[in-house]
Amino acid sequence: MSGAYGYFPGCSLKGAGVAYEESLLALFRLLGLPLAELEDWNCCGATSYMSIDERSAILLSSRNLLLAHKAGYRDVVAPCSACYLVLRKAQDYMERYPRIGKEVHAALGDGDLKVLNAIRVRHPLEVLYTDVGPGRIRQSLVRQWHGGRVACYYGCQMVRPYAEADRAHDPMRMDELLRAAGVPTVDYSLKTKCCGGSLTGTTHEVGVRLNYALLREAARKGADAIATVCPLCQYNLDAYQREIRRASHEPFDMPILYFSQILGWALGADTGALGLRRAISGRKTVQQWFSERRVEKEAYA
Amino acid sequence: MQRKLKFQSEADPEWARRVSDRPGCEGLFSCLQCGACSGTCPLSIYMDFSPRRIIALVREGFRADALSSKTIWLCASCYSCTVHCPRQIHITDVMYSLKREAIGYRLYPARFPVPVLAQEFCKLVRRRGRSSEFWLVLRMALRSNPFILFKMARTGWDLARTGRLSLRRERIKDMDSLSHHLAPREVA
Amino acid sequence: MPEEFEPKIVAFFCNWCTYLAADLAGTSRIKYAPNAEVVRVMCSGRVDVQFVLKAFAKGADGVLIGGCHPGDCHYQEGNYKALRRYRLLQRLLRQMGIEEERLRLEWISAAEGDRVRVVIDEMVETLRRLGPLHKSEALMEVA
Amino acid sequence: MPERIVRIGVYTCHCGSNIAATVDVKAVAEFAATLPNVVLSRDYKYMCSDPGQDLIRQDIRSHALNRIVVASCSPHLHEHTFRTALKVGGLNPFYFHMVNIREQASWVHENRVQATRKAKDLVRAAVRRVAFHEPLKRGRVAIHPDVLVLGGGIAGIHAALTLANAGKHVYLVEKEPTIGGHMAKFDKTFPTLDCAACILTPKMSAVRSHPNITLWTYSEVVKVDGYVGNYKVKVLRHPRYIDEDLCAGCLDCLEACVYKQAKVPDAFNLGLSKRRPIYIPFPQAVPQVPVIDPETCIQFKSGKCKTTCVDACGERHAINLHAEPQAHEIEVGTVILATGFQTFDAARVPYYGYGRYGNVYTALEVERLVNASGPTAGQVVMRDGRTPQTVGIVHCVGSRDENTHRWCSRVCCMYSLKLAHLIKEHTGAEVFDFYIDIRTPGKGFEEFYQKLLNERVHFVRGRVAEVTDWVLDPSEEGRLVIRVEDTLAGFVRRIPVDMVVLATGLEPRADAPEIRRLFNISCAGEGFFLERHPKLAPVNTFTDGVFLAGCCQSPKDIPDTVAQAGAAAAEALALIDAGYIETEPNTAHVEESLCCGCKTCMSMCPYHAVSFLPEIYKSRVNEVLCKGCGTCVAACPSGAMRQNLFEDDEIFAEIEGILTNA
Repeated sequence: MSGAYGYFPGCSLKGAGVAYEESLLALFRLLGLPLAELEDWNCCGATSYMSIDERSAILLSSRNLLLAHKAGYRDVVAPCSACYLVLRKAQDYMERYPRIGKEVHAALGDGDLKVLNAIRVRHPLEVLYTDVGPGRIRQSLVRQWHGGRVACYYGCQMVRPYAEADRAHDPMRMDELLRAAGVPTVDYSLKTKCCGGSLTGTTHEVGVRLNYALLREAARKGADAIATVCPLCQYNLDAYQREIRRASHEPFDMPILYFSQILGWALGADTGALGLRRAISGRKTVQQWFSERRVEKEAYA
Repeated sequence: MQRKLKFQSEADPEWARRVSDRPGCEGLFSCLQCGACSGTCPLSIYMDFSPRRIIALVREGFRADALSSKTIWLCASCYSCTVHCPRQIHITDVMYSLKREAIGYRLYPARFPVPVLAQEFCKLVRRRGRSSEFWLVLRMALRSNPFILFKMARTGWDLARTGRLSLRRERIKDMDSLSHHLAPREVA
Repeated sequence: MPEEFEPKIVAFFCNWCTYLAADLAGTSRIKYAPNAEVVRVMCSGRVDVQFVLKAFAKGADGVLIGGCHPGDCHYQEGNYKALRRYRLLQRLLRQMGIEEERLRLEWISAAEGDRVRVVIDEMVETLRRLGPLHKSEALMEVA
Repeated sequence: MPERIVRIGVYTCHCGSNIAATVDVKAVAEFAATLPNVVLSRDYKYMCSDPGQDLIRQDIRSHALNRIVVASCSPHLHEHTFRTALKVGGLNPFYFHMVNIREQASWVHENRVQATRKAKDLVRAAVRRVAFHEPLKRGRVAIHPDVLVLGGGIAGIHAALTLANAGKHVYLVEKEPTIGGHMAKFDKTFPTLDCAACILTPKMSAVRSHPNITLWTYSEVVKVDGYVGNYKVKVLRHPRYIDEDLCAGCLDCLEACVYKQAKVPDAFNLGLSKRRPIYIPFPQAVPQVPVIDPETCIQFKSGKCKTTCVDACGERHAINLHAEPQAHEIEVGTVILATGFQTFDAARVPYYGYGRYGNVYTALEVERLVNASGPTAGQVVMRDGRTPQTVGIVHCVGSRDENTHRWCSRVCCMYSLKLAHLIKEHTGAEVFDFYIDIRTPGKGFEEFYQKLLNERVHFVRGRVAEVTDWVLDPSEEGRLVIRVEDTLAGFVRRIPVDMVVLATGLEPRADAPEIRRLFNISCAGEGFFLERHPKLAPVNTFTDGVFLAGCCQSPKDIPDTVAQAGAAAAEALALIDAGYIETEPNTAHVEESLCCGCKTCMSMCPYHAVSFLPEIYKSRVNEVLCKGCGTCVAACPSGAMRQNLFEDDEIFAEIEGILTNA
C-alpha cells in the first residue's frame, strides 16, 4: 500500500472550485501529506445521476473506487462534499443491496466488492483532524492570524448518513482546527443547513434565498467571513452575494473562504498558491487578512 | 371552487408496495407522520407537498399526485430528513426513487429546470465521463428557461475574471468502456 | 418442477433463553421455516455429544443448539460447557466427513424472538445448499 | 422404565382458532391414535379450560391411562396446569409431556400442510418420550421469612411497608443517601395534582419508624448466593461519616461547615442549586442524617480542615471521619427488585440545544423549579434569571425514536401536560406542547387533557425538528426558536419561546446489567428486567423467589408502580406463608453402580451440589443444592450421572420420534 492518499478532485475542483484544489494541494504539501490525483477519474454522478438511473450512478462511483484500488491507494480523499457522500453511498449500497453489488461487479468486469468497499473514502477535513490534529496545527503555525471572526459552515452532505467526517448534528472539527490556527470562530447555528446546491441554477430564487439566510445569520453572529468545506457551498455563497446584496439591501461583502485557504496561510503557504485572488465577494477583506506582513502577538476579542 | 375528494379507486396500493420494495425505500410503512422531515427540510417551505405528505401519498398509493409534485424536484439531497427521521426512513432515497419514476414516465412538471438539469447532466457524463459546469448550465438553460442566462451573465463574468470559468470540455480517456457500462436502461 | 429438498433440523433449546425466544417469536407471529423441531433441555449444558450424533445418525440434516448469551446463563456457566462440547463436536464431525455448517451453536436471549427466525432460516438455506447428509460408517458406529 | 404396560392418552388442543387455523388438529389427533401405546386420542377446543382438564381427569379413570400428552401451547404457559390435572386425576404429575404446537407451529408457519406435519412429528416424539417417564416426587425447601427489597423509590417503599405490615421482616436497601427515589423530586402528581411530598413523605417516615423494616441507605448489594427461600445476600454500606444511631438530625453540622456558601452542585436538584460538602439531600430526607461527600470535603482532600462540623456535633460524637464501609451478610427467602429507571440524557440529541442554550431544560429539572421546596422555592425562573413568557414543551425526547430508544416511555405525555398546567399556574406563560401522539390511557387522564385544552395550552402535532437561536424575524431576537411542521395545520412553523422543556423518556439504569447478573434474571431487549409472563406472571421473574416492582420492569406511572409493588409483595407473602416451595424434581442423581469416581461431574457444577464420598469412591448429588441444569449429566463419561425428566433414553426417544420417516 502506497503512503500517499489517492486524490479524487471531482469536476467542480477543476472549474469554479479551483481555488479549493490549489489551497488543498498547497496545504497538504506543507504538512508532508502527498495527494496523488487518480488517473483518468470520472464524475461521481453527483446528486443528479441518482435521479435518472440508480445502477449507473453507483457504477460511476465504483469505477473511481476501482481506479483507486488498482493504483494501490487505501484512502481516497474527496474534497467535494457531494463526491464524498456519493462515493460512500455507492459503497453502502453495494454492501446493503447485493443485487446492485453484483450488477456493478459484472459491469466493471473486475473489482471485487470487498476490495471496493475496503477503500476508505475520506474528506480532507476529517483527514486533517484525525491524521494531523489540532495539536500539530498549533505547533506548526507560521503566520499569526490578524483577520476577523469566521463562521464555520459545514454544509449538509459532509456530515450526513454515510459520512464519518464529523458528527451529523453540531459538528465541531473545522472550528477546532481553525481555533488551533488562532482563528476566532463564532457559534453558527446554521452550520449544517443546506446551501441549496444546484438549486441556485435551477430554481434560482429559492436557491438564493437559502444563501441569504446563511449569510444573514453569520453576520448576525458577528462573523466577518464564512469558511466552507465544499466547492458548491463556496460558489453559492460567494458568486450570488452581489445579487443577494441588491435584493436584500443589506451590505453583505463577506469573504467565503475554504478552510484549506485559512489553514494553508496560517501554516505559511505561499499566499499566491492559495487561490485567494479567485474570491468574488469580500476581495478587499481577503487582501487585508492574507497580506504578507507578519504581525507580532495580537489579542482577539 | 376546487373540489377536494379522493376516491379509493384513484389509489394504487400495489404501487405503494412496489415502491417500499425499492432500495432505500424500506420502512416507508413505519412512518409516524411526525413531520420531523418537513420540519428540518430547508426547502419544505417551498414545496407543494411537505416530505411527510409525500410519504403519506406514496403509502396510500396516490401515484399521480406524488410523481407530479414539485416536492421531489425541490429536494436538494441534503439528507437532513434522513438523519432526523425517528424511524430511520431514508427519505432522500425515497425522493430519488420517485424522481426516477417521474422521469421514466415523463410525469414531471413541464419545463421545470431541475429534471432538465438532471437529464442534461447525465447526457454530458454519459458522453464525456465528466461534467463541465459552463456547458451544463448552458444546455440546461436552453432546454428549460433561457432567461436564466441573463440572470447568470453577471455571475458568469465574475467567474471568468477570477479564472473560475473553464470553457474546456472535460473528457476522460477510457470513455468507450464507461459509456458501454452506462448504456441507459429501464427505470424502476 | 423438481421437489425442493426439505432439510430436517433437530434443535436443542435451553429452557430459559432460547426456548423463550422461540415462544416470543410465536407470540409475535414471526414466520420462519418449519424445518426445525425443538427438543427442550433445561440448559444448553445438558446437550450431550451423543444427542447430536444420534440426531445425525437418525436422519437429521442439521443440528442447532441454542443457549443464553455468555454471562447470562440461568445456571451461571452451562453455556460455556456447551461451547466446549461444541468445539469438540466440530472436530469429531470433521473426522466423520460431516460438514461443520450442519452443526450450529447460537446464543439467543429471551428477548430475541426474531433471531430465532434469522438463525433457522439461514440454517435451512445452508442445508439446502449442502443437500442431504450422507452418513458415514463412522457415524453409524458411534451413535 | 416401570414394568406396568404403558397406556397413553393424547390431547390435541384447538386453542380456539389459534392452533386450528394453521394446524389440522383433527388430522393430528387421528395420527396420534395410530401411535404405539396410545389408547386414546382426543382433540378439544380449549384443553386448558376446566372442561378440558376434566376430560383428562375422567379419561385417566375410565380408560386407565397412565401417561398423558397434551399438544397445545408452550409448557411455560400451561405445563403446571396439566400436571395438576393429572395429580387430581390420581396420576403422578410427571407421567406427562407437553407438546408446543402453537408458539412453535401454528403461530410461526403459514403453510398448513407443513405446520400439520411438524405438529405430528412433535406429537410422535412426545408419545415416544412419555413412555419412558417415571413417577417423581417434588422436593420441598423451607422459605426464610425475611425479604430483601432493593431500591427505595415509591415501588420499594410500598412493597416494604406492605410486607412489614404483614409482620414480615424486610431489609430495604437503597443506593442513595435517602429513600424517596424520583417521586421525591416531583412537585405534583398527575392527573389529580395532589402534592407528591404529601403522599410520599408519610410513607417514607413510616418506613423509618417501622419495627419490621431494616433500612440501609447509601448501600449496595454486592453478592448473592443460594436459591429460592434461602438467599444469602452481601450488602455493602458506604460510610456517610455520620453515625445514624448517634445523629439526632439537628443539622447543626451543616451550618457549622467551613464552607459558608454552598459550592457543590446539588445532585438532588439536578445541579440547579448548590450544597455544602456535608449535606442532607432534601429537608424531608429519610433518614434525617447528613452525609459527607469525601470528593469535596476539605478534610478528606487535604486533611487541613478545622472540622467545625465535628465541634458542632459536640457531645453526640455522631461524626466519625474515619468510618469504613461495612459489609453485612443477610439471609432472605425472597427478593423484590425495585431499582427503578434513569431519565434519558437530553445531550444525546444536540439539535434540541440542551447544554448549549441555558434556557433549555429537562422535565425533571422543571419538576424541581415548580417545586415549592425546590431550588427556586417554586418560582419558575430560568438560568438567566428571567421568568418565561412563552414555554415550549417537546414530547418524545429519547422515546419512539430508532436513533435513541424505540419504546414509548408512557409517562411523558401526562407529565408534560402536568408541567404545562403548573407552568401556566406559576407564570401565566403561553405554553406550547409539541407532540407526535397524545397518549392519555389512564383513569382521569383524558379528562386532564381536556382540562388543559380548555386552559388554552397550544397543542401542536409535530415532532420538533430543532431548537435554535437562528433568527429569521425580528420578533425572534434573543429567544429560542422551535422549528416544527404543524402536521395538522399543514405548514412548517417557527415558534419563538423563552424556555424549552424537553420531555425526556425513561431508560434502564446504567447499573441494571449488574443487578440482572447478581440475581440471574433475564432482560428484555431494551434492558428492562424481563417478567416471567407479560400477562399471567407480570411481577415474577424466571428466578423463583425474585420479583419485580416499578420501572425496572418497564416505564410506568405512580399508580401502576404502586399496584405492581403491592402485587410483588403479595407474591412474596404467598411464598412465605406457605412456608415452603415445591422444587422441580428435574435434579441429577448418581447411579452408583456405574460411577467410576472420576469426579468430572464435580468440576461441572457451579453450585457445589456434587460431593465425593472417598470411602465408596463415588460421587453424590445434594438434591437441595442441585438446580437441575444437567450439565454434569452430559459430562459424565460412564453414564452414571442421570437427570430426572431429562434421562438420556427419554431424550433419545424424543429425537427418534422427531426423525422417524425423516
